[in-house]
Amino acid sequence: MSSLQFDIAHLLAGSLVLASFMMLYQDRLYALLNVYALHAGVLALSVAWQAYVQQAPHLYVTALIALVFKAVIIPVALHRIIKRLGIHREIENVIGVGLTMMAGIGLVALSMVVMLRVTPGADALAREDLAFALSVVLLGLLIMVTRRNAVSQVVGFMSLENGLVLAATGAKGMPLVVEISVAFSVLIAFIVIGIFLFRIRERFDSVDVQALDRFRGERR
Amino acid sequence: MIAVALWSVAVLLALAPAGIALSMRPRGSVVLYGACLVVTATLCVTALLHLLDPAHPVLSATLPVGLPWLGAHFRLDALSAFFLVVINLGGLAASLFALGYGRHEDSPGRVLPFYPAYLAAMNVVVLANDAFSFLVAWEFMSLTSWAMVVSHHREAENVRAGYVYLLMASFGTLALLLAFGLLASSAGYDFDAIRASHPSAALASMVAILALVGAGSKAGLVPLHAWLPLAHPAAPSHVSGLMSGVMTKVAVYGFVRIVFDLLPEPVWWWSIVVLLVGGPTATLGVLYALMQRDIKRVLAYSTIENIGIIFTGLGLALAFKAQGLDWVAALAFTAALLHVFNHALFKSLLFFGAGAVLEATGVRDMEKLGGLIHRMPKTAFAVLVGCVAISALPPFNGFVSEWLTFQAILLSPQLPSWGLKLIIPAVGGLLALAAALAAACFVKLYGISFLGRPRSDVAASAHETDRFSIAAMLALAALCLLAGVLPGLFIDALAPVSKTMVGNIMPHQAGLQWLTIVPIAESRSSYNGLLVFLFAAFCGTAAASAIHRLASDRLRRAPAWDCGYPDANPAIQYSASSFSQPIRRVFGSVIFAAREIGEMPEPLAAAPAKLTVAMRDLIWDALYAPIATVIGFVTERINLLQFLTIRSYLTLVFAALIVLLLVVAL
Amino acid sequence: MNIDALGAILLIPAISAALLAILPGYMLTAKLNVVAALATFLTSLSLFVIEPHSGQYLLLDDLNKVFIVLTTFIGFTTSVFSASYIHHEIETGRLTPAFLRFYHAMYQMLMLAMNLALIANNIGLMWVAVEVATLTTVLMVGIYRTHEALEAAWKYFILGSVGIALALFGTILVYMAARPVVGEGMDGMVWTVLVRHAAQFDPALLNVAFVFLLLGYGTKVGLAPLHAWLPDAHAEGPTPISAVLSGLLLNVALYALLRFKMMLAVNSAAITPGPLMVTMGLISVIFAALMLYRRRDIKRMFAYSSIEHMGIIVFAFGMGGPLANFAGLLHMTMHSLTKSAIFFAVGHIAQVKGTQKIAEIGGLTATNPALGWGLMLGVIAIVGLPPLGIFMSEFLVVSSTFARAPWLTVILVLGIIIALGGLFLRIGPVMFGDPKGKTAPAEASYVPMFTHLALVLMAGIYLPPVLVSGFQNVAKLLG
Amino acid sequence: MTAFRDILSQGVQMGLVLLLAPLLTGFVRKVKARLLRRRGPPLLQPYRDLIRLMRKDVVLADNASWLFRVIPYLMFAGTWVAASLVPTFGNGLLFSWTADLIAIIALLGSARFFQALAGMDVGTAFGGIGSSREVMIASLAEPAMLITVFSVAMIAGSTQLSYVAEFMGSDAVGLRVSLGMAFVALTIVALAENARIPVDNPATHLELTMVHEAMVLEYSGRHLALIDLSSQLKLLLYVSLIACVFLPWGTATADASVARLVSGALLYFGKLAVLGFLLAVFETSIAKMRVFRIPEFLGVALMLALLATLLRFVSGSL
Repeated sequence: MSSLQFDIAHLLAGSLVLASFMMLYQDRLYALLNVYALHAGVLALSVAWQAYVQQAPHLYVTALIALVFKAVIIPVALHRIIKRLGIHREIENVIGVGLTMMAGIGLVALSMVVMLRVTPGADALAREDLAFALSVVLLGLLIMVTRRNAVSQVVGFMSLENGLVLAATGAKGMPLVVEISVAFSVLIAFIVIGIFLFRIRERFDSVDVQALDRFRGERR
Repeated sequence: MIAVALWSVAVLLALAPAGIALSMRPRGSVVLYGACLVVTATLCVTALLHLLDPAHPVLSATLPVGLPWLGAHFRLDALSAFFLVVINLGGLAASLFALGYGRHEDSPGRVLPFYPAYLAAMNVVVLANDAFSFLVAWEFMSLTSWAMVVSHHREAENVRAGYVYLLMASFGTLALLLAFGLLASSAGYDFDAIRASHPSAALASMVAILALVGAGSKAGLVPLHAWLPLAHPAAPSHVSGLMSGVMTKVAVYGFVRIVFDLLPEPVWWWSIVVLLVGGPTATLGVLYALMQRDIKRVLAYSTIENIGIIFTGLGLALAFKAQGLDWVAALAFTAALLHVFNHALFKSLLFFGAGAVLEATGVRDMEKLGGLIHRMPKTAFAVLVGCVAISALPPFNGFVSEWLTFQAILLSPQLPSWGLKLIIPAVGGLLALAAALAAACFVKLYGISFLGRPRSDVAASAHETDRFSIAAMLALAALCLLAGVLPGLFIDALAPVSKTMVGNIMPHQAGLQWLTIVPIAESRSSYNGLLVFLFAAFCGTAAASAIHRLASDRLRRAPAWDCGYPDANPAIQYSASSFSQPIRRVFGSVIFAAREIGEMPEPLAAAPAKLTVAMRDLIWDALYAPIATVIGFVTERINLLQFLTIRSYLTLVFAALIVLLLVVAL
Repeated sequence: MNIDALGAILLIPAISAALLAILPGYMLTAKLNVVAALATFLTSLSLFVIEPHSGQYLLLDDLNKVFIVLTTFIGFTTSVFSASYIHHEIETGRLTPAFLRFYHAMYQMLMLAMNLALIANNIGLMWVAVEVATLTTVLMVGIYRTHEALEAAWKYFILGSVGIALALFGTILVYMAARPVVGEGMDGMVWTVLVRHAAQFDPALLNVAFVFLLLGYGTKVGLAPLHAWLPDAHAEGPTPISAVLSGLLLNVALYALLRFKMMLAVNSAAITPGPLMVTMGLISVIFAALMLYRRRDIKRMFAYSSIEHMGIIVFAFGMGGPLANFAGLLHMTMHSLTKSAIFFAVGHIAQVKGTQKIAEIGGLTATNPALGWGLMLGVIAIVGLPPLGIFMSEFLVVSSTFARAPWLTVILVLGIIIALGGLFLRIGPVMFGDPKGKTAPAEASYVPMFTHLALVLMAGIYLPPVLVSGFQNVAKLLG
Repeated sequence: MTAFRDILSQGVQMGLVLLLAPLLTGFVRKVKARLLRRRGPPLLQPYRDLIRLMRKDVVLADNASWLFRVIPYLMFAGTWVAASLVPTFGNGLLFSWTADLIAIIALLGSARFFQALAGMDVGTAFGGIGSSREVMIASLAEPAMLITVFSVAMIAGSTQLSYVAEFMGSDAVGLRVSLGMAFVALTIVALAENARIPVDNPATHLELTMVHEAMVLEYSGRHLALIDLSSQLKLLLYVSLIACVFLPWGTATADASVARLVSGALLYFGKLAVLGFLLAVFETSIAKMRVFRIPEFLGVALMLALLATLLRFVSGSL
């Protein structure tokens, strides 16, 4: 591929990482959702670009899914849930933003180190893409573990999954990408529905020990 | 011949499921124990014939079970033949005893299925010729006996005893498993291959230590004995007899098989370890026994003592063998094996007696017994024989084996090593102390529970037990006497064993005049149980007849004189605790941290004076309690992980990921 | 493609799942469920007779043959157990027929997913299958709709999804590693192709890939510290599902892990996965063993024991060598049979006593001898006492590794003995002592439980040669 | 002919110890009395006591068992056999190899075992006191005795008394520290075993410190006579044991001429007299101990014996 195509792909992947950082920075739910929509949009762009570069039309499907499902439907649905649960003015970082950012930078560095050990035999694009994808994945995990709130954890998980899709599409000629992205969308749909159905409010995971005693017959 | 043995084992195994069905039937126990009686008799005779076969053939067989590519190997040589005799003699007696005793079992369904399986397991242990079959049988033996230990599961302490027992048993098995793992690294699991291999001295030493731990924990060596006095009394009495009299011997077999047979020439310091464990075990065991009130627990602790004596003999054998003095090693080894045999006899006898008492009175606490010699004379007589025998008093068998051990100790100046020079006399002293204390212990056991006046109504209304039980006990008593007056025959029977294990034998005994036994040379020492017995019998009867004829044979009954204090109340008699009080004051204050707290009420106060004795098992406090505390603490802390939030669990995953990535990256 | 046995193994559950979803009446559905499971089992047995060719999607070799048979067999016995279990649940009204339709459909879905994961020749397909299995089990764990059931399901869902995601990333990395060698397209994911060329793959990529796969599928295996979902999922779901989870799903995840380990074993330059697996295995063993001591809920206790045994198995494979690998495979098989038998017993006990709290159950051997002694036998087997199968595998693991790595093996042995202590400490009062709780006679089907136990007992004494040869071949492949 | 002679000499020895035992006791009593400026009972008084007791009826406690009536004969038999196996005037008699020193001690142990049982049979408080203290003392005295035997046996290279005596008689011995210690230990043990002062008081009655008397409190008539006789035999046994191990001179061998045998016998009487006199002097010069001082007293013996053995190990010459 020409260097231009390479640079564009590179740019898009990088901006995805950037978007992850922005999500990491947000501590308001609505803002987080908006940034996530942006994140998904960037992903859609980069996937589409890969489809174009690799002449792999089926990737356009993936791009479409990313655009419609992740960038539009999910954020909207979550918006409603948040309104319904009335948790929109949550400030719910576990550790300070500054520390989180430092950790995020550390993770990016780590993923670079890990990936750049890979022999250049695999073409450069793959390496760069993988490096970015890995950092997106790690940042997603970081979001999950630094947020108390169920919704924001789900958002973190979805950004993680975006990283996966990035990697999958970046892997030239990888089969089953569409299937996998669909499967993942189903997974996410389940999660969202789960939140919605089971009314999993904020701090669904803050396990109350008394409740445990009563419910699980476990005593500490 | 080995086919016969294996078939009999198969029959025993087949009897186990039959036991489930039989336990539903009214007289099912009789059928089952009768069958066990027949099978064990067959096995006993088979093994005896093999042991006495002048050719001493080594038979082996392989079955297509066990480890798939290896199969189950079995081997019948002199050593296993001897232990087969011990096991099945015990099983024979126990089954005979149980013919009567088993009828009183209130939950037969918890004993009958396991009893034959237990016998089978013990037989397989001594027959097995590869590590897997050996360990399977070994642990199966523990498992089946555990099931019978918890058979009376309504008493909480029995369940606890079973718990401790199973834990310690598995610990021992795992130790043996590690030992075999070391051996297998070079030679695989087949014992023949292991014999052929030449492991390095370091590896052999490690194996020997592991074997001592593994077999010792099953045999009840201090400090791994804690389970024994809990578990043995908890089982039904005929099973207790088997566990104490026979199963501990199977443990001894395991040690002998690994250290004397599978391993190459011993390293000299192994013997030091064994002796340093064996001597104290003997003394401590009998001291514990002296402090007990529960009659079956006394017997269990005295088992520990005898195991200590046996291991001392084995340690001596190791020491002499390592120095190439195999003719002395043969002496020590024979002494140990003879004691194995003798202890199997009288310990089974005593446990049967305890069972008869338990069945007649329903109590195991000596403080509630007394005067049983009047109510159950036959049992009392048999138990008396057992007590004399286990106290190592001539002309009974216990004395012979201890005497031989002493003879071996007296030869220790031959050893070059200084450590042994200094340790062996000390160990001899410990053995002497143990022997004397054992006598004291059994004077107490017999005097308190069988002599004197009944201390409770149940004791006063006791009745003689059934004829099967009595037959079993009297037969064992007769064997004790026989082995005591004609030890030469038994020593000669052991010759092939010591020949194969330590490479030499004691001088041939049967040829000597008057059936004397001479360990080395007549100029050193000799003992003739037969003559001692005859002389004593002659002197006694002569004196009796002479006095009765020449002087007077008149006899009047009258109230006890007792220095003119006629006391109606049997409570004034000495009790078990008060009997051992002097010895407790001599030894106990150190070993049990025994403290006597006396409360004397004010003058003219109506309150009774009280004397309470507080004793602590220092070994338990030092070894077992800490482990329990640590486990409790750690589990308490680590249990918090059950209650974390999902986010914290995710954090764990995340951390694991980061760590692994770093590992790969750097 | 023409339907051979492999296809059938997938089709039967698929069709029956569809049927069960629409058919009413739990009696009928339960029977149909059993029949379908039996049919699948018989089909899988036929694999030994006529070996269908492995295609680009489906694969049959020594490794998965045994697992398929095991899975379908336990699937069958569990369906039998589940029939009587569900019957009781309906009577007590814990479940409504509406849910049952869903339940049975999901059950067959789960079977389908697991069979697919086992016979998939494509790492992508395998991943999808595992994900589906996860989703179905999540739904079944939450089926009681109680607060704690939902919470367990949710915990399982979140942790499982993260694990799945990590596994996917690992899969992608494997493809990336393969692409330069085997070229683009489907081949890059066909396992047989991969393992053939794995020698030339880029080791660095493989290493990273294995880290992700280990964590991803390790989460499903339930290795500490990734285990958190496992105990609650076992404790709160319906007991048949606990049995399937412990008996089968963990195995499936482990099977996936083994596939990738074999791939790494081929590539000499890549890190040896051994140390990582050994470490995680030992952590799991010790951790789970210690967790046993404070358990109050009987199902959760056995869930932790599953973690411990997975640790032992992973340790064995991590140590490698023909004996240890053989022992690992044997241990997987034995653990599946035993643990599912235990859960059968526990399920009935919980129904009889109306509680899962250990403190409220007592003297079982006196009140319900068959159940009590059945569970006792299961526990004896699971702690590795002879003459049952797990003793053989533990014997082989310990004795074959001790000379190589004394300290690690000593740690393992410590774990085993601690676990034994914990289990018997807890189970003693349940079995013995004065009876506690309701003493109603159990209307239970003992056949599945005692069938499993009989098999375990037989395996402890005699292993059929066909099994042995199969295991030995696989053990060689595993390196 | 020789067989007859052997049997005769053996028989003579058995009779001899039986006859001498009361005399020795009487002698010791007499000497003690004289030392206390009393006239004391005549030498033959023990014989008269025995005969009188044998003539009397036996008064048996109501709940005494058959064991209680058998025990006196058992004790007597055991002690007599033991006593007749210790060389007196001659070594290597016909049956001398029947039992070595360890076995002889064990025989005495059996006698004590039964005596302790007898103390508990009737079920009185005094009997219990006696038995429990007896076994406490024995549990210390027996090991001490055995270890003493070890040291002696290791020096003499045999536990067979005849050989020990011969070896001790030979010049190979010389003067050894370990032997001295063994001698002291053996003396202490002998005092304890024979219930002499300072461990127990043979003359006492109705005293809470008594041990031996308390056990036999319920005995009367011929039973009591046998028990007394066997304790006298025991005293004789220990004295002649000390004599044959530590003063082995002049003991004849079995096949020696009659003259040598007679001279050996005379010499033996001399030894008995000397040792008996020493015993009397010792007993008059010290006082009875409290019961719980006895362990310390016996502990000394134990330590000495062990030390002797260890010395023997460390260097063959000491």
